[in-house]
Amino acid sequence: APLNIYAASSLTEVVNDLADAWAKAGHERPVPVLGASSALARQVQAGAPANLFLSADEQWMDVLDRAGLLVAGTRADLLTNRLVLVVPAADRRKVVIGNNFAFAALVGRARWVTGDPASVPVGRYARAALSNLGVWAAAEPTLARAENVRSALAFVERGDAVAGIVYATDAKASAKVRVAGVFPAVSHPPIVYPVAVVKGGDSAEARAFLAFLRGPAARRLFVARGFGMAR
Amino acid sequence: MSLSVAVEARLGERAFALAFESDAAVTALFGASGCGKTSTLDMIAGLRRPDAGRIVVDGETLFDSAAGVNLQPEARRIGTVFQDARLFPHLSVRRNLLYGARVPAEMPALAAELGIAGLLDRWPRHLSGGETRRVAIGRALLSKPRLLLLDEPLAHLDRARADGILELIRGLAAAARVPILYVSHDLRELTALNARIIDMNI
Amino acid sequence: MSLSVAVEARLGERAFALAFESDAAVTALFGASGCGKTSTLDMIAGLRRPDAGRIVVDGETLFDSAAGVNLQPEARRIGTVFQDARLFPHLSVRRNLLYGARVPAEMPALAAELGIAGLLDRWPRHLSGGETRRVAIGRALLSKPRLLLLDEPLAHLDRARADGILELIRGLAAAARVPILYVSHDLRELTALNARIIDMNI
Amino acid sequence: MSEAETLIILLSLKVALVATLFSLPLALALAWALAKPAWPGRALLDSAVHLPLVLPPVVTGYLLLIAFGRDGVLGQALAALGVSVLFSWQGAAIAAALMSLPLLVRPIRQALEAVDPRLPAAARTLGASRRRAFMSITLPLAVPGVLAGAVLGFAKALGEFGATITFVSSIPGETQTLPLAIYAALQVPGQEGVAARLSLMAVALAVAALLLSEWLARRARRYRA
Amino acid sequence: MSEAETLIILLSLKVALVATLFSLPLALALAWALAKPAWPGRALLDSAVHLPLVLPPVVTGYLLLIAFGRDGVLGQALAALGVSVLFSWQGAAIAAALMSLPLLVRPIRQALEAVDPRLPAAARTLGASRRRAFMSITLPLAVPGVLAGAVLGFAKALGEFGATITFVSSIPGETQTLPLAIYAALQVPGQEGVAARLSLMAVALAVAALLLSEWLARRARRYRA
Ligand SMILES: Nc1ncnc2c1ncn2[C@@H]1O[C@H](COP(=O)(O)OP(=O)(O)OP(=O)(O)O)[C@@H](O)[C@H]1O
Ligand SMILES: Nc1ncnc2c1ncn2[C@@H]1O[C@H](COP(=O)(O)OP(=O)(O)OP(=O)(O)O)[C@@H](O)[C@H]1O
Ligand code: MOO
Ligand SMILES: [Mg+2]
Ligand SMILES: [Mg+2]
Repeated sequence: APLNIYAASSLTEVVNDLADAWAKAGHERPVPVLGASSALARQVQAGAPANLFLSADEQWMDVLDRAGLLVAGTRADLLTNRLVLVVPAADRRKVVIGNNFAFAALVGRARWVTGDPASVPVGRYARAALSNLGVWAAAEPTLARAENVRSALAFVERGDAVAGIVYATDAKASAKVRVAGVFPAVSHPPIVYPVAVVKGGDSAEARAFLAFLRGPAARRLFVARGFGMAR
Repeated sequence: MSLSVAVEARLGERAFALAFESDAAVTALFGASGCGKTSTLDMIAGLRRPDAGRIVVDGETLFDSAAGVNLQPEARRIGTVFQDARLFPHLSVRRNLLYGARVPAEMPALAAELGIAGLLDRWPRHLSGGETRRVAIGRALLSKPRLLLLDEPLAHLDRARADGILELIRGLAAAARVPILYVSHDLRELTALNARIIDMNI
Repeated sequence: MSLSVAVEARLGERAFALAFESDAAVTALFGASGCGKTSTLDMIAGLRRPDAGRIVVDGETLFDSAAGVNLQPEARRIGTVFQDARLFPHLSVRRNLLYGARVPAEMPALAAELGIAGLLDRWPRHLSGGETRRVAIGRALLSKPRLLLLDEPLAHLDRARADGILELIRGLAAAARVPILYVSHDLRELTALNARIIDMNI
Repeated sequence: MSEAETLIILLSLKVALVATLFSLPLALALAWALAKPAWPGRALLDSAVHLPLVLPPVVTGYLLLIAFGRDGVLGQALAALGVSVLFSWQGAAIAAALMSLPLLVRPIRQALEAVDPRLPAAARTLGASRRRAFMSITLPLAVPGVLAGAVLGFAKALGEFGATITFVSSIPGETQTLPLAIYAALQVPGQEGVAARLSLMAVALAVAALLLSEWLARRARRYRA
Repeated sequence: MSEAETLIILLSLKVALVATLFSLPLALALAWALAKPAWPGRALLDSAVHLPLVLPPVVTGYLLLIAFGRDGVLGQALAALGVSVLFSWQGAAIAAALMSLPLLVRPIRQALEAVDPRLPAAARTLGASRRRAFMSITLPLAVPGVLAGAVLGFAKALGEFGATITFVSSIPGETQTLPLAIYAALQVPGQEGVAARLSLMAVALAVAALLLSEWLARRARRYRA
């Protein structure tokens, strides 16, 4: 049977790239199973036929780890990402992001958007960054909280939100938004995507694919989509 | 009053045609079960469209296939007591009676005359067969039609009640309060009403 | 046949009580509109539960409030021709007739006798008032009940038809094929049937 | 119940009530049009009404965003009036109303079709216009079906999630209704208790609406007792 | 239409049809129980039937995951039989069936309640048992309502997203129905065209189902023509 790769929705394109490359290398094409990290983790807990789990945040990987559902020694931080401020493509403004930068002035009385800080990873990072930079209190009242980062992106693409905080990879994927500024890496906890082999889905093929993910061929694909490699 | 009817229609497989004129106070359609009496009343009331023909009441053309005239039922002012009563189930007897009433104040007296004054707050569902029919008669009369169609109005009524209502109908006709087109199987009723009889048996 | 009825019930605001016994071929309930005739038939058929009393047909107790007996309608084998016919609207005339038929092969002959042989493929909706009633009579007879309840079965029938069906009923009763409880306002019918009359007028 | 929870519940109630009140007359008009004997375009309208049921809610939300967004036709029309429904509770009500529309229309249409046409016909011989016959005879006889539709629609409006969050996002105090709050809680490990608590509140609201509609339907059917 | 798209459509059809076929008898039984005059517990059952409508779909999906999961009661019972519905198209059908249940039950119940009780009563005087009277009189007269419910339920089953993706995840070829594929396409910027294409296919399926049900309903009502 083909490998089932349970991966966070925000990895949709790159996981498909990886599956194609793996198939081209003579293997059976893995099946990408995409969804919210929370849903995927719960499904793994319920016995989902996952071989690998690629999470968009660490806390759901921790949950599986604690439940003893990961194959010991296979968990690793795979990818990193950056947090960027995007505006509609037509908006030519540049923003220098730093302490006490004029975020509220940029938004004005309109809305800006990111993932729900209470539940969506990108929102959590955004809140951390704006807090550290001293502008969260001013920014919060005009925040629209999206269900996930792609939904946030859609608001900015259509100009209904004047700005958004998303991952660099999402900004890169969309032609309808422009990066107005990049958040300093030190302004928020590191954005990492952990990977692990799931107990019950362990096999030579799974291990081989895990090694492939950490090898040079995969690296090229990740970088092409805008990800950084962890460590 | 003058009533002039000439209609053609399909009733199921049958081709039906009827033509008559009358200026009697009471005109009666008489004929065997299934001969087309109810269907004729429906055409006059505007509830069934003849394939061809002409219906004129008191000089006003209600329907004329050649001239393209076809008045809406509510514009015809033709009161109908249906064979199956058709009381409004969700309205009390009182509100059924008043539904089309032109002079609501006349309702209590008529209800008394029909022996249904004690039933005003009942739902139609809880009426006996004869009570239902009396309410239907009252409802049609209160709308003050210029022509009253009665489809076997005395069915389900006991002799005393039937005679009472026959008396009422006779009164209406005699005072020329409203001309009547009457359907019945009972020649005795028709004689009592001194009706001009249209025999529909072929 | 013997029929013994003693029932008490509330009809709306009224307290209703009736007791009678009969072993006649045709027993008739006679009384003014609203006196409780239909309600009595419903209680015998098992469609309305008396508050108290006893109903015994041919020695079998159908209902006995004291003994806690209350047979289901289908266990009573009491055929009913309802005042409002109650044909099944979604079944053809044929399938209405056959619905409870014990000997389906008898249907064509009876349909011919009732003058509805030509209507077998019709929907009830497209029957005239009198046709409807004749189908209802046929349907009840074909279920071969041990007691037949007829609620104004001749209403809406023209004289010729009515006489025909009266003849049929008389035949049923005379041959003791099935005992009959008959509701009518028409003393003439009751005389023709040689009915034992229960006068419900107080 | 915490203050935040109280706010969420009041907001959910407001959104669901407004959604139902606005979709009800629209649903009545649609049900009436669909109950009429076949006319050209009826099948098309019928299909259109069912769309929000068939499409994934995100799509409906996304289409709403396109229509009511800054560049959308409806968005510009409303902007001209100085109104914006984006990111507001009114927008949440629009999403909920649209998503529940098919659930309202079907039972109402069914109830209208079940009314014996001979009754409004009788009303017309008594002088009632087509309109009065409909309002005084057909519609009242269809009330139990209208209530059945309303309660289905209200329940759906209370539970609407996908189209709402895509259209107006989740803004506490403005658009964060119960389902959105429940969803958020479920995204965080260990918050299942909060989600369960909020779910119970949603259920309580729905049960109350259900009991009310049953009571109203019983009243409306008194005449059959 | 690409081969992958054909597969998705066939899977969606299979899931929605199986869901509707299984929920229909259950919905009939529930509607029958709810249409009976008040009995203790009826309001409770009524509320329970409406739950999937009121709760956000993720909650329903999550509850299904718990019930049918490795440690769940139903999961263990099925495992004993050697069956697993988790992460399979059967599981997707279960989610779709549960989510569409309230949409089926309401119109059917309404149709059953609209049947004049004097007709089955007449059937019983002709010797029909309570059961036969129901099957031969009440139920056939309620057919248009049953069809209305079935088409609502089928449309919902075709469009079910939230509970499905939460319960059985989005596995291409196994559980990725049209709404899940549409959602996946919407997750990739610039793929709106694919999403639109798939949406049109979903709409076409629903329209076909609708036309079929209208035709069947017209047939079932021939006697009123
Ligand atoms: N839509 C229809 N389809 C088929 N047959 C019909 C239709 N409408 C009426 N008929 C038939 O036309 C005939 C006339 O019906 P109508 O109801 O006018 O009879 P009627 O003279 O009032 O009889 P009755 O005295 O029994 O009420 C009947 O045989 C009836 O079955
Ligand atoms: N559920 C009810 N609520 C109120 N009143 C009722 C109810 N059922 C019957 N009645 C009343 O009981 C009386 C008897 O009704 P029933 O139908 O038995 O009369 P009937 O003798 O058959 O009359 P008819 O010859 O007019 O058919 C009527 O006055 C009727 O209004
Ligand atoms: O179709 Mo949903 O998953 O009820 O919003
Ligand atoms: Mg007639
Ligand atoms: Mg009676």
